[in-house]
Amino acid sequence: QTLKVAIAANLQPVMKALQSDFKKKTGITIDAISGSSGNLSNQIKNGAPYDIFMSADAAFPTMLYKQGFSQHQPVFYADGVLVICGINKTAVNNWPSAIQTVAVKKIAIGNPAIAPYGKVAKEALEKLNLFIKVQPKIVFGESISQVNTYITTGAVDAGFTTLSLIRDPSNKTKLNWALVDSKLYTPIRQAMILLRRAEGNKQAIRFYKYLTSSAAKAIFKSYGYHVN
Amino acid sequence: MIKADIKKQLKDGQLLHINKAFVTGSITRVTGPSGAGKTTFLKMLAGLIKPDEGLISVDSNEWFNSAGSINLTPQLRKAGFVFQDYALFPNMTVMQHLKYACGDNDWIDDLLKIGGLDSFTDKKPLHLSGGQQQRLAILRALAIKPNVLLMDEPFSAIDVKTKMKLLADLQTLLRDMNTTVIAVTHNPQELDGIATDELIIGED
Amino acid sequence: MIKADIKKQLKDGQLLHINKAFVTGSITRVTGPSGAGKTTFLKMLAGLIKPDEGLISVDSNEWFNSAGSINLTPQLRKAGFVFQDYALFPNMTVMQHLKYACGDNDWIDDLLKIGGLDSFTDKKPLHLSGGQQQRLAILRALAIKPNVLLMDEPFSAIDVKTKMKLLADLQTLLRDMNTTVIAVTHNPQELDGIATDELIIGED
Amino acid sequence: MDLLPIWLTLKLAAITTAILLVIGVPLAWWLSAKRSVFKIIIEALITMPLVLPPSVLGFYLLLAFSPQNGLSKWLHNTFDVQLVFSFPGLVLASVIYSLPFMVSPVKSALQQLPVSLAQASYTLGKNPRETFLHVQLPNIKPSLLTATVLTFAHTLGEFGVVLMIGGNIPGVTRVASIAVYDAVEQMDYTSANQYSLVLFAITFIMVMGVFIYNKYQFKSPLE
Amino acid sequence: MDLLPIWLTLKLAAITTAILLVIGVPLAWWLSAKRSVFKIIIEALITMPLVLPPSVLGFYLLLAFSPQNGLSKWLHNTFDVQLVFSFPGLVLASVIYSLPFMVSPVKSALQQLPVSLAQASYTLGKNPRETFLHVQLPNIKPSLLTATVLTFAHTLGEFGVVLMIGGNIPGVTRVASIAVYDAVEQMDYTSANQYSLVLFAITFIMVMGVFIYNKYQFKSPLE
Ligand SMILES: Nc1ncnc2c1ncn2[C@@H]1O[C@H](COP(=O)(O)OP(=O)(O)OP(=O)(O)O)[C@@H](O)[C@H]1O
Ligand SMILES: Nc1ncnc2c1ncn2[C@@H]1O[C@H](COP(=O)(O)OP(=O)(O)OP(=O)(O)O)[C@@H](O)[C@H]1O
Ligand code: MOO
Ligand SMILES: [Mg+2]
Ligand SMILES: [Mg+2]
Repeated sequence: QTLKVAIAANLQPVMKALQSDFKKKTGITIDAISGSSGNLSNQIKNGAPYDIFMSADAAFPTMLYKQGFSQHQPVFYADGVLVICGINKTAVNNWPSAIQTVAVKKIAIGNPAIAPYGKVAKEALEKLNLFIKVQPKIVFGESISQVNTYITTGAVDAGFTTLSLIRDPSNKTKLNWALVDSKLYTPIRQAMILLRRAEGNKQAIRFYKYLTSSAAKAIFKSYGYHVN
Repeated sequence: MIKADIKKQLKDGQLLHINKAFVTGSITRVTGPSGAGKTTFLKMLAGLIKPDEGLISVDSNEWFNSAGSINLTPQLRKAGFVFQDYALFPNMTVMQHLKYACGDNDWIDDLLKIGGLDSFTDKKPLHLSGGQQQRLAILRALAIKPNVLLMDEPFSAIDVKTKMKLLADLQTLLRDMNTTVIAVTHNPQELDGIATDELIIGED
Repeated sequence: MIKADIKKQLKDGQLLHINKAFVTGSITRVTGPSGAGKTTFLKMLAGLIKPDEGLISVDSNEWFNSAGSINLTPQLRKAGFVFQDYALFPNMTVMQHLKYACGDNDWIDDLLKIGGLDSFTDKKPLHLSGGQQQRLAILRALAIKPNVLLMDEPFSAIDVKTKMKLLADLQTLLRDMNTTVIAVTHNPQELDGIATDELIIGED
Repeated sequence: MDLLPIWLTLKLAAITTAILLVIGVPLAWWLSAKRSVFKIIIEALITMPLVLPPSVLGFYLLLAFSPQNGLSKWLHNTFDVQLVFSFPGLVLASVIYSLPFMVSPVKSALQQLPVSLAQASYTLGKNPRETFLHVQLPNIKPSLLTATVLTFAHTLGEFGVVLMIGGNIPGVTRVASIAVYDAVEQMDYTSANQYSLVLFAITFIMVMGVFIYNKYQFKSPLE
Repeated sequence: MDLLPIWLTLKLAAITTAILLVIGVPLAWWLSAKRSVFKIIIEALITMPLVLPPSVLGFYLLLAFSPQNGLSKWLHNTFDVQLVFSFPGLVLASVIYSLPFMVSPVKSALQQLPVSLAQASYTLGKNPRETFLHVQLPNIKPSLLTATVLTFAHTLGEFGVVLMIGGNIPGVTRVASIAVYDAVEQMDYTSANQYSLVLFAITFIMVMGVFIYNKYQFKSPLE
């Protein structure tokens, strides 16, 4: 039986690289199940058979740990970076003023309640006192993946997403993007837990350990994440 | 004078060929075994089924001519038609049936009296007996004062006493209107003494 | 001897009350206007419609008794029934109809000859003419060799010539089996000289 | 419980049903008449939303509605109508999605009317339109009611397509089915349960109502 | 394109259809006979999945299937069967979800058979079971075929419920409709398009097939 790793949607690009690197090193195949961190937590609560949960924050894994879904404290594996991104330049160059213009009709952010990247996007907008102003333009993605879909299909003019989307070599859509000033949002400290059912599963533990190895760190870094 | 010389390939494989002239004002009884094509013949006259080839003419008007590609719609032929299954409109009362067909209220009153339906004007078909339904079907066909009246088993559900009275009244009416009648019946004695002509379909 | 004294409130409001005895081996003609309750009466005899109250007995057996709460199922009564709409099984050939009803192949062959259907054994109802369908309905009812044969307008679709031949054959057969026959008909002349008794329903 | 999604859903269902009555009933009439291979293809296409995954429909609608798309761009520039993430977009999607619920029952009811009914009307000199309005339509009322109620209820239940093209905007595209999903994802089972009960109650009462009405109504001999 | 989701979907649809033939047809028969208020309630409940949002159904199934739940816990401990995020769970959900597609058409077809057919069989001494098997069932074959094909196709298209109780596990619960959604979310529009086309082709061919068959078949006089 293959390992099942539940990954926060922002990890989708980097996970492909992690999977193949791990496979090369150990021969172990991993199935990645992606969703918003909240959605995956809900699934785990209701019995989803996942071995490891890689969240986009620390809150969801901590909640699961407290509820007894893991015997180990959550572990940080990377810090995420928030970007604003769109197909056209107009929306991202000097984005705080650009998104207030009529040229920008729709802005996508992740659903703040379940997608940590959405939560920080909202925070950044609020810090700039922009959230109320642009609220009529905001559409909510179910996860950061859906935000990415909305961006790359051009359904929205701009969206707040992860830097790893930009660094994803398999993404062929030409995107314009800008970093969101890290002072505008609480650091995205991404944590993971080894779930109860993987207790004693050597392969799972191996991957769990691998994720904090220097090899994995290098990969995370190349996708724009901060690691220490 | 109605002239029909038409051919139709029936679905069961038989070829129906009818060649007959009907004198204006005559009453023709059509008989023949079940499935011979009696209903099909009436419907071809009314324009509801298209013959494969041939000619139908009424006085000097051509209703159908396969050679000249003439095929009048049923709306233009306006033949009175009494359907074998009555084809009453379930949503309409007796009165609404007749008003749908014609706007002449005096004529409607006359018809209701002849059919003995004057006390049932606000009843829908579901609440009429089989015989009353059949009489309504006849009245509706007459409401448009047709030159040609095609009737498919028009008296099958009417008991003998009622039938005799109805036939007597109808006969006067049809004579006054000089209507040409073609009536299908299973019962060979029916219309004895009333029919002036006979057509037998499919008897071997 | 079949005795029936039953009451039924019809859906149209009339009360149907029938009190009549049928001698074993007799042939009773049932007539009456459309909607009077002829079909309902036959179905009550067969156990397909439950009377509101009364008694039905066949010789010394009670089929229905509202006082004693007796109501035999149609399966137990096994009355031969010829339905007004034939009620043939569209999925079965002529032969399959008869085999479904009985296992006696010789009897089936006899029936097929009497009904003139011996060359149609592998045809389904859709490919039979109206008259052939009606004959099949009669044969199917006879296949179970019923003591009581209930027929609802059994000859309406059969042309006169065929009917005469069929009737003659049936008469001998029914006499041999000593079957009690109750037959509904619209045509008051039908069964003249064959019926030995008469029941009129709902004539005012 | 926030009632906005419920209202929005009812509004969406009402508008969709109204539109489908206007376009679906004539379409059903057209389909009920003499059949051709072309009509069968059209009919199969109309049936597709009944069986096609909403994610497939949602995917294609997302592509079609995106302002990058030529037609959508033109709509946007000319009429200032945006389809993606908008209520009009949901209406259009719902019309496509619920089309078979209106067309199929009405079509089969029309086909089950004895042909002699229309023929009788023709011999009285009435054209097909008069015949449809005065004879055919009044005699399929129960089917029309069933189709209307099921269309409404089915639109209430629309989920997958809205999930893909709606964007979960409160008051605009956040319909009740999405609100349930959203609440479940947030592990807010109390709200999920409340929304679910409301939706269940509305749809159950409607379905029961139609069934009971169809049972006790004045039964036309045609059904 | 990964073909696993397609196979999984076909397997799910086949198993669901088989189960529904076994339980849906007798259920339809029971419902087609003399109606009572109790039967109308059952019938309305069976119809609910047709109109209820998949998210509502998914939510309740999630609660029912969750290992926290007593029955599920017992099932899990006794038979080692887990329903949530598992293939058996999807089968159960699909059976509920597609039930009306099997039951409704079969039920109405049975009700449209003239009562005299069954009555004729009874007077020949045959009991209701024999009558059902030899007389009623063979005469509703086209409706049975339509119901079977639509049930199969509708199960192929199941999305919302699977999204909530399936969890997108490759080879287990990642059916084609989910694969499309997933591919779209991963911005892998080529795969999304391929899956969509395959699903569209399969369902369209099936629906067309039934329609054409029903048009050209030997027409029973009963329909
Ligand atoms: N539009 C049509 N085109 C070709 N054949 C048809 C058409 N309509 C009916 N038929 C076929 O014509 C044959 C004769 O049917 P028709 O109803 O005319 O018989 P009928 O003489 O009226 O019988 P009955 O006495 O039972 O009413 C049947 O086999 C029928 O299937
Ligand atoms: N199960 C039933 N219970 C009560 N009334 C019934 C039942 N079945 C039919 N009826 C009603 O009984 C009345 C008589 O119908 P029936 O079919 O017995 O008439 P009929 O004499 O056979 O007429 P026809 O000559 O037209 O065949 C009708 O009004 C019908 O609605
Ligand atoms: O990666 Mo997230 O959990 O969709 O913000
Ligand atoms: Mg005829
Ligand atoms: Mg009768």
